[in-house]
Amino acid sequence: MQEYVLMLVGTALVNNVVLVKFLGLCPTMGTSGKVETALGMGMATTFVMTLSSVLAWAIESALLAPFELGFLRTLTFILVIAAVVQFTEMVVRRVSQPLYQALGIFLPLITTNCAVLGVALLNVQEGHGFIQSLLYGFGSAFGFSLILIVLAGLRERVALADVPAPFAGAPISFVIAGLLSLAFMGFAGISTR
Amino acid sequence: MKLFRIRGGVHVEHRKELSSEQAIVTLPLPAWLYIPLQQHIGAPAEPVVVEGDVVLKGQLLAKAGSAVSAPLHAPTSGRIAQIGDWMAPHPSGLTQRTIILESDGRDQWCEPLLPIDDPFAADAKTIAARAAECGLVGMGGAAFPTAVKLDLGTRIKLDTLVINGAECEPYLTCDDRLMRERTDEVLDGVRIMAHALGVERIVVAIETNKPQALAIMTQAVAAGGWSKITVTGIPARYPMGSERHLVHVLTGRETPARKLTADIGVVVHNVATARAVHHAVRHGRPLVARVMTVSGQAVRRPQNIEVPLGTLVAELIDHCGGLTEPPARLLSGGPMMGQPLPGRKVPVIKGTSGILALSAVELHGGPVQPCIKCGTCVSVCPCGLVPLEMASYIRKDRLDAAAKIGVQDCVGCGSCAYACPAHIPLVHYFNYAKGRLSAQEREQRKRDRIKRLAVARADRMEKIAKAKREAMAARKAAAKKPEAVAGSAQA
Amino acid sequence: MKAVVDLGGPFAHAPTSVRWIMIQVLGALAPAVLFDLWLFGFPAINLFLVTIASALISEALCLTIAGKPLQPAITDGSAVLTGCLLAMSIPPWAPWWIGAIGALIGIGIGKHVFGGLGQNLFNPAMVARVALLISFPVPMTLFVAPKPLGSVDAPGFLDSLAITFGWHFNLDALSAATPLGYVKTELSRGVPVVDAVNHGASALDLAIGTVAGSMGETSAVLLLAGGLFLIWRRIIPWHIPVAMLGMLLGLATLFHIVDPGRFADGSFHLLAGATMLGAFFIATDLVTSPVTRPGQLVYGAGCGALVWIIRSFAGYPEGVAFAVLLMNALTPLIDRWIRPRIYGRTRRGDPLTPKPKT
Amino acid sequence: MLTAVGSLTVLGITLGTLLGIAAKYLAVQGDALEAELEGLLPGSNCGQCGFAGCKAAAAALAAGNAQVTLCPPGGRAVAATLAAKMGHAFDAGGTAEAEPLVAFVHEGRCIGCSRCIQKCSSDGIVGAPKQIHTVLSDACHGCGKCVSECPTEGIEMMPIPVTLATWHWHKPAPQAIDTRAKAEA
Repeated sequence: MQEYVLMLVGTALVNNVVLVKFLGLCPTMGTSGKVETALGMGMATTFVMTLSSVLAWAIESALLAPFELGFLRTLTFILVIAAVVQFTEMVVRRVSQPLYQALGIFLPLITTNCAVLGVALLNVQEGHGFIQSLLYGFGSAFGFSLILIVLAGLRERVALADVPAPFAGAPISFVIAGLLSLAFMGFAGISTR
Repeated sequence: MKLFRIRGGVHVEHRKELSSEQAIVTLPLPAWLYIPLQQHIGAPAEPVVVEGDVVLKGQLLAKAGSAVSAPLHAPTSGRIAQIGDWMAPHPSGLTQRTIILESDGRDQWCEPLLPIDDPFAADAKTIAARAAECGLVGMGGAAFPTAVKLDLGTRIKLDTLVINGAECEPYLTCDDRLMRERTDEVLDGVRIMAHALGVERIVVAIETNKPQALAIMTQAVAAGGWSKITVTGIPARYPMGSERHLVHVLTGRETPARKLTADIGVVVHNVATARAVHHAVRHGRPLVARVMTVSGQAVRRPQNIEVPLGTLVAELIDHCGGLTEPPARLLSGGPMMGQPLPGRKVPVIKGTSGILALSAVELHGGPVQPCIKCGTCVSVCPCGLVPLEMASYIRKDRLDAAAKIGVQDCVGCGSCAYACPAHIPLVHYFNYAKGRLSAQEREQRKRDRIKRLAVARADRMEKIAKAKREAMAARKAAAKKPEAVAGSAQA
Repeated sequence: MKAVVDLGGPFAHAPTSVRWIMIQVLGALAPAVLFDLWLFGFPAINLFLVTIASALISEALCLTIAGKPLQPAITDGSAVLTGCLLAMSIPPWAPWWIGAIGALIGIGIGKHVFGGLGQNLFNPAMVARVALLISFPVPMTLFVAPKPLGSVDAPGFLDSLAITFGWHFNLDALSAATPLGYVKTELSRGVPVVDAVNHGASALDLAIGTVAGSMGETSAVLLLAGGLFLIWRRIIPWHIPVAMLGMLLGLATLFHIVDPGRFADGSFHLLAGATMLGAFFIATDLVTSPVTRPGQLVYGAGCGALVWIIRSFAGYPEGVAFAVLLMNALTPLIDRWIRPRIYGRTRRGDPLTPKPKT
Repeated sequence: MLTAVGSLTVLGITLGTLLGIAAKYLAVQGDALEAELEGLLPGSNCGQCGFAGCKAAAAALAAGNAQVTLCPPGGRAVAATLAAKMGHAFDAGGTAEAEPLVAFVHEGRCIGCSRCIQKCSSDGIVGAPKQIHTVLSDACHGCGKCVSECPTEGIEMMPIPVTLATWHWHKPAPQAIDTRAKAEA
């Protein structure tokens, strides 16, 4: 049990998927303008990432490994992720129209979110079992959402400041993301084994 | 008596010593009086006199404009010089329809209304009617027509009447002097109002920084043997005088947002209002004069003066020995919630509780600096709001976001701006936001009204066009039929 | 809307101003700073002056680039305070360019990029310290044992110039480990923490400050005194330091009982390292800490927990800087979700329903 | 090679069918956006946006070939609500806050021809033939059609006067210095 907790904390905080592995940066920057949007995007991505890493494990162990179809790995994973994202888009469109409106293009773009595919492939690379890949998927998704929401809070506050013209808009967001990853360096070195 | 604590609030230097020991004096009759038609909350009064009329003191000049309004009476005898526009005692510097009365110096009372000899036998309706007839309004500064408040007893079950002797605004000492010098009139008015409202408990709340007033009132109540009245000292902490917070301190009940204190069974009246009720009921005298404090370092001799309504501020200041220096700020009311005046040639009205001429030293002003988010304004806000966040939204023109976090619930007491180390004019931001939001609401209501009109007109035009087409068709049909008819007629 | 009067709102004001607040905070820092300058001798004084000077220079630079007037901003003491806090969190005998670059990063990227005083999201001094720690690990971890002025092996003024401004002067011979650093390295060599703590500096030395470390990591007692002065003057809320120290003490003692060999005890954590400086002067930076009292309690507890986690598990010995930056990142969310209840409304915001009169 | 192609097609088919089923259950009715947008517009069909009435304007907005600032009488408030509904970023700075204007009849020049009454889309003008006409400022939203119609140019667009009731404080200047106000005589 202690090993699972360490895995969760490790993936969420220590080697955070956004700030340490630098995966999934474009949706992070894209949807962290407002906290509500970030919350919606975080939940959607968590759902997709967890489900995809579990399905990826299933396909890997049921289909790819026995028939040595390793070279198909990326293709099948993307197929699965795209299906899951399509399903999520339908759910979000049905559940909350304003969130669907707010996320706009970034909802289907979860398919291209390199963190989702990256986590699935990392699971296979590190030979995680079912529970481990579930936890690994959920942990990194939780880390992704955490950073998304924290960054959204920071950007909403900086939107109220008189940022000098050359820094207004995207540049200041990147400065904030940079300082945030600077702060996350504090967790470097925590052994997650 | 058990007192409760309110959230936040600031300790302001009350600086009442400038005028608290000055007995109330009466102002010598000014030559000209300027009586604005809008001296209260509600519709403005409508004049019943015309230019050239000669009126006696206390005669009706303008009747109430609507149910929530108050009539105006002549503060002195004289001739109506003109009903024109005069600058209002308001920071906008706009003019206002005003009755200009030239006094004849005789100050002769007209025939007073029939005094109600035993008010405790009379029912609430007659007392409320008398208050309405005499043009009584809340003298604490809100100037809400008193008759409407006295009528509440008939519609809602009330159990407590609170007499607001807190006077938490710095400099102002008129309520204090009234309680010390006109104690009987005040207490009589209190008992009449309590009878009209049908309440069993009456609480007179006086801040502990007015010990003499507290002592005199307690002693007078004990002498009178009225068990239902309790006089209590409350901590001297701004904004203790705010209606909802005073009720919370005395009864522990919290007034729901957008509701009156009457909805939780408590009515609050000012000390001066009580005295005005006494004069109206016992002597049939309308509200024609009131006591106000003229103070501030820029005034040579600060005083408490009984002033006929409509007197110009310049006359008041001259009576107090003129100005020692050009004032940094000229205010109507206290320094915390008072309104800056556009000049000295503006009249005092029913709601003016004081005229302050403050020197720059007293303002503790300073350059406005960026907000350092120290959170002092959050801890002092008695309404539990987050002033710095509201102000930063307003600064970026996001009034909807400011409204969402409660800018409409701000009572404008000024504690946050008082305590802000960066001297940010927070209350000014909130007043702008509230004004802008109500203007947007007005525009939206107007757009909806115009949408209804446009839709109605389109339907009407549609109906007319259809009717014309049918008539055209009928006429064409008729044109064809006549040959047949003619044919059949010939056959 | 035209108004004859320029400004509405209250016309009385409490006798405070931003500059007066900054001056009082500097005053509270003064005893600790003077003691440390005496403790580490001339090189520390040079570095301190260089850091403060470059803080002011970079403030002036940023203001002129932004086209803002120099006057009210430069003298409101915020740049001096940032420079002072930065100087207290870098090794006392570090070369001058560490102080200069740190001040430039702190004032420039830490504050003026966001729009100047009051609008930065992260504590400028900590941004600078962490940036320096990660970019120049060697000079930032070279600490020396205290060499009070006038003591036999304290460097003379000329030597101190060489130390601070000279290139070739290597300090390896003199370097000593900070108490936290010592405990961590011992732990990695398998020595249980309890022995390392007892063998290292005694609790008294830790409290007084006669131990190796940056100026902020020494004189715990003087910093505590300064902090209590600020609380008494109502400049900082007591909620943040109490929550931070309480959480740190609680976690440390709890885990010390569970596994004394692995975790240091509470008093060690409180007295060693920059805990006192962090709790009273860095975490309570008005601009980057929450504005509501309950929010400040959550923020302080978060800082305390993170300090303990980083000190016990992470690679860097001192976690205060990282902990404060991480909690600064959470401050906007804390202020968003932990709000006072509006008078007359429920927590959710709709008006109260009046209690039926019994 | 065969297993690779086979497994991919099987995977594709199963996922496709699953999505087809899900699409049926989670179907959302037609685009309710247009009706909502029309609800936001003033609805006075004044035509200042260049479309034949508000319904056409809403359709154009929903289709995306119209700007949120297409409605002059609505001013910044309507533009902001439209932008919020459409999810577009809208900076209020762009459209200058148009001072709301109201038509005003100069009695001297009105000959009572009542041609302006037919033109007014919201019955904002009152008058009888050969009598002096007047504008009900509460019913006039400043579309200005009557101005061009009046033969004697007797109608002019005037700003709405500020009264004590509608006056409110201006927004304080960002660094408003709390200087000594001139309390002139």
